[in-house]
Amino acid sequence: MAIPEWLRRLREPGVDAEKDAALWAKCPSCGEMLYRKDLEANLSVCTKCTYHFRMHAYDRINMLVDGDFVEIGTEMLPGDPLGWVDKRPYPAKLESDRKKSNLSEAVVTGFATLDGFPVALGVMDFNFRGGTMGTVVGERIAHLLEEAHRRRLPCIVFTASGGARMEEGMLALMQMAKTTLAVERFMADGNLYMTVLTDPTTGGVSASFAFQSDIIMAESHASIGFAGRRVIEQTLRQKLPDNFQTAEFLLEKGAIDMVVPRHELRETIVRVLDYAVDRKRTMPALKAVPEFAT
Amino acid sequence: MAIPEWLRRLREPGVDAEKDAALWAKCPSCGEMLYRKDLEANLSVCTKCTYHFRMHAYDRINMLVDGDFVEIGTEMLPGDPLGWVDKRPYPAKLESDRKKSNLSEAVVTGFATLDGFPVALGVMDFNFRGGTMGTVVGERIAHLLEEAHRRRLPCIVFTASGGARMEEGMLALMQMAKTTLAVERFMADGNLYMTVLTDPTTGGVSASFAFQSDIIMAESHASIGFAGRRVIEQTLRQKLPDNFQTAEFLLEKGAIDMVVPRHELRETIVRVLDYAVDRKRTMPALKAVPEFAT
Amino acid sequence: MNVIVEREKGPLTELGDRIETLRARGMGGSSELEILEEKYRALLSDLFGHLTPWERVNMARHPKRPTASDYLAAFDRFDELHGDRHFRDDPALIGGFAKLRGRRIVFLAQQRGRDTKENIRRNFGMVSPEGYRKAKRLMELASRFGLPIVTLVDTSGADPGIASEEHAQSEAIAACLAALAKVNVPVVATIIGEGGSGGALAIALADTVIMAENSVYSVASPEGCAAILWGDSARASEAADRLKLTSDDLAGFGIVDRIVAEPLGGAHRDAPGFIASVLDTIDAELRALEHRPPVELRDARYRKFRRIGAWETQSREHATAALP
Amino acid sequence: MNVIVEREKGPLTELGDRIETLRARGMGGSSELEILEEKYRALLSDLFGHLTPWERVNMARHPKRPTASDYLAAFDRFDELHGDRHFRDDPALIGGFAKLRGRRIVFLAQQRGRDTKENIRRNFGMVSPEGYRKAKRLMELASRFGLPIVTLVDTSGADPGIASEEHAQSEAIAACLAALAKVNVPVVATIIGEGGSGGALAIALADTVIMAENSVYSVASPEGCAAILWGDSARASEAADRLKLTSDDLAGFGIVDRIVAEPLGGAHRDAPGFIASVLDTIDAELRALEHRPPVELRDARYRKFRRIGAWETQSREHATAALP
Ligand SMILES: [Zn+2]
Ligand SMILES: [Zn+2]
Repeated sequence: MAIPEWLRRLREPGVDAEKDAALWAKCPSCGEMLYRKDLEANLSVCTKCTYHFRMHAYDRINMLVDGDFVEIGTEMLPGDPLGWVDKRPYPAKLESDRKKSNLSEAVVTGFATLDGFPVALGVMDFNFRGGTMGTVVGERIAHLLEEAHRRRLPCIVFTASGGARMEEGMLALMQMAKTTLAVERFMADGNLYMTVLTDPTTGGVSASFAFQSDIIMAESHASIGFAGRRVIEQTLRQKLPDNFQTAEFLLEKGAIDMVVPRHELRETIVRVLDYAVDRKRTMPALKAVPEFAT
Repeated sequence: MAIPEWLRRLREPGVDAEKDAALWAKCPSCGEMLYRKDLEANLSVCTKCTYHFRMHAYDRINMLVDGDFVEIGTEMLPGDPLGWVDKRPYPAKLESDRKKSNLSEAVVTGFATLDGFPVALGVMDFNFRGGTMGTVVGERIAHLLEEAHRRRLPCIVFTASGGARMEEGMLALMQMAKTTLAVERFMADGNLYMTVLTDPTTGGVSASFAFQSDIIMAESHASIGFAGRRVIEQTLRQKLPDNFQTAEFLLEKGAIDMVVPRHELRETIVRVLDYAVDRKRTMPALKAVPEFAT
Repeated sequence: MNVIVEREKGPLTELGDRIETLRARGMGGSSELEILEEKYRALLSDLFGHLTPWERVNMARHPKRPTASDYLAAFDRFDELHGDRHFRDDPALIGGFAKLRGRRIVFLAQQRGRDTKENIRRNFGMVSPEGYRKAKRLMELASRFGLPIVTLVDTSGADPGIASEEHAQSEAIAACLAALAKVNVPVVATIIGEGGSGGALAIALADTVIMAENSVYSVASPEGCAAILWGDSARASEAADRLKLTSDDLAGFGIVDRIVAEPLGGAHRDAPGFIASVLDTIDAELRALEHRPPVELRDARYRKFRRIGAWETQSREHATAALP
Repeated sequence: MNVIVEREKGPLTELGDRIETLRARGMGGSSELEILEEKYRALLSDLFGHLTPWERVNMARHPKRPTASDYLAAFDRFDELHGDRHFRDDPALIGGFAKLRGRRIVFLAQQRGRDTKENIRRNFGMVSPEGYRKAKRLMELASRFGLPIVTLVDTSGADPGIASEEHAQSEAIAACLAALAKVNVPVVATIIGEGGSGGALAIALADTVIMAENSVYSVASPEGCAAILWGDSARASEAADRLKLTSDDLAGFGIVDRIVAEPLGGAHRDAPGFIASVLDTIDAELRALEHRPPVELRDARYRKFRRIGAWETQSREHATAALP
């Protein structure tokens, strides 16, 4: 996947657009000033304290796939079914997020190979509307699962979400049902479905396709939960412990299979594919994707 | 089922053989002296405090079934595979339990109808070797499930057990595997399997066919657990709360579906049968039992 | 403060009291009583004839609004089943075998309390992971024995406490949804009060979704939404306008299949009558679903939710060009 | 006090030390060393050549006996999977994907600690309900993806604590057994140390059951048995005699299919060699099972356990006559 240098630069993670030109980024965890090139070379992991900066979907895809990534679902773009206006109209918010993130929605879906394993891949991005799930996120995830199903490919989804997207009201909530149905149909036929929970994974995404998978990995330090931390603190009027809702905390509580540092993510996923997937079966399947037919 | 009066008297619940002639029984819970005829008429439930005396298997069967009970599995009788001797040889223990309880083993199995519903019924009895599971208990339970399966009848098992029977060593433990396999094969075919946990249900019986059922009822006040109360107290060197391991405690802890007083047991079971069983399907099935063929 | 409860005070209560008094004196049919009754109806219509979304939210939360157990009382029979088999029985989610209009079903509902004491025991109808796991277990039981599933939705949302997070609330809701996606039997869900977000949907991924006229079903609470948008939960009324959470709105989106009209002034003004018409509606919907083969039923469920949503479609060329 | 550990002290240790010293001095092959080595072997044979059941119990509990993680270290690869998805990850039960002799499997084992600190963390290998629920989940995963299940049994029994009872230990073990009854893949269980009752069996309802020569597998602990029989747990040795818990006894009953011989003096005297032979045996058993169709596999598993037991058969007439 060839991403132009200017575009790559636009999408530096964890940084406001204004500071984009700056050469340095400050680690929000340890305060260290990090040289951007170093940070980027280190997969956006702080070289001092291993804080994991949020990653742009395409950067993550680049980090994972062997070579080509064939994106699907890009023809589906968000509408404004409720005619939503708060401080700004919803379409204006979408427009500015599009510019800020260079994404058309909060999830990118498509096909690729990982160490030779053909997979269907979905990657959510917090930069677009806080990774919230509106109709298009639901559609693209369901579409991805259906296309993977047709080809009998394993499906891997990276989640990052603030929950259901308020600006699409109940149509957004219903995407929990839609994605659940797609996941179940996909899995019922014996296909591998794996999720990687990245920072943050909460609300309606957490309570649907994030936690319905065969294998649930979480990226180190990711915050994961149903209710937001602030909601709980406000309800209970008490401060929560620092590790509450972290990936590490969830591992102890038995909610997830593994916590994986970003640097080991690709190889760990490949190992799981190697255990659970019959390479002989999936290899010819990807040929059904025109771009992979060569 | 015609039980001679002398035999019925022999089997009065909760009473040593020596005191059998006595007209009165003392309630172990409230200390009340109960007139035996009254106690018996009240299904062996204390008329003052509702303490549930343990019931003899045949008394329980009488309390439940419409009329006939066709017993099966009586040809299987315990052997002495380990040549076990402690204070007494195992065969001598079996012999005295046989006399004391007038049972050939710790479970009675057979066919009957409950309010017209044909069912396969297994009833364990604590009076025989503390309801422990040796080979014959495992065999009879597995056999009952296989016979019920063949006829597509629902199967109801009343458990009462101190666990696996030490005197048959590992052959006893293996009955957990045997009964589990029989339960799973029975249930996998869509048949209703229901258990009623009576006092006490512990150890290997608790951790196999007692807790593998579609619906788990427990009789009021029954003591139910995996480890024995005394084992836990000895290990932890602390006294446990009174309600620990009671049916009521387990209901709160979510382990069982319902707690049912003995007086409501029959009607409750019948209602569950009415919900889950297709009467049209099971009615002809019992005709395959020769004694019900008329 | 509930705006509907406030509005019920004053003139309406006074008038109601006077009518009661006259009736008690045996003056039924008198012209004086008739005039008062006419006035009463007119006042009801003035006060409740046109409810805003926010007023409907308050109606849905009305302390006298019938709860799940009021509906259950009108069933032929109910046998409650308890527990997740692992950890706890959650009183905020009741479930079990039931008989409704002669039909054997599995029943599931969020149960608010009808007074403070019960509300505390029921956690105000906010379900914990154990409750959703009980629901999942009973859904699977229903599917195993071919019993239709009837659910009543009435919750401000899933329990947001520390223990619920520690016991994987997300996983519990996700698993409950997955169970409904899989069941081989008809599922009819009815929003009877508040349908709060994912905690409500967990038992409402249904073949038919019914909504009581004045109930609400929302992606977020109006208060929560207002707090996020304007940092001011007092602007909940404005948020309610925007969220499109009324039965009419949701029927328009294809999210709700049937609306059951409420008595003027809300379901609690004639609870037995209203409950009967909800149960009639459920009965009719079950009749329409019950002879469909499982595969067809599951396929229809898939297609129903697969369709929900609204988005723009761009030609693939355009879309591809816009993205790397 | 472990009777085997006691016996290892004194002359054997002295002799061993002397041999070590000579070897360290480069005297390998010298006649002096050979004589000592010969003496050492003779002493080993004297001390451990004929072990009583109680001595085997002590061997099975030997603090230096290889634990599950020692076996895992000899696997090609292991990727641990955690948690019951509901409540907790139980460190007493480890499980995950693994590769053994090039074969992809799902691995499950009770894990004792190798020192006090680890023992506390691992709860001495006594598994809680959460551990059995994790095991069940991974068994179902294995079945879903056609991976054989390899288990190593090493526990004095399921955890008997208050929390375990409160979290339905019985249900957890029962569900784990039920999962093994259902899986569509080969299951090979190996008793490597102590196989304590239902807590051990929970992961040993297997197509092939292998036993390390000096491991034990028992319906009750000898101490517990003695306490029940004679009110005196000190008579454990007598109870061990009666319980028929050795590999030979159990092979005789058809409960154990294969015995792996141990080095003289126990597995810990040549851990790498012994582990290799256990893994070879597992590998051979998997090879024999792996091409059988699922239905056949499940049927054979059913018949295998269905047969186990010994009882008398009475003519039906006689039996019926004896009972009402
Ligand atoms: Zn840092
Ligand atoms: Zn009493």
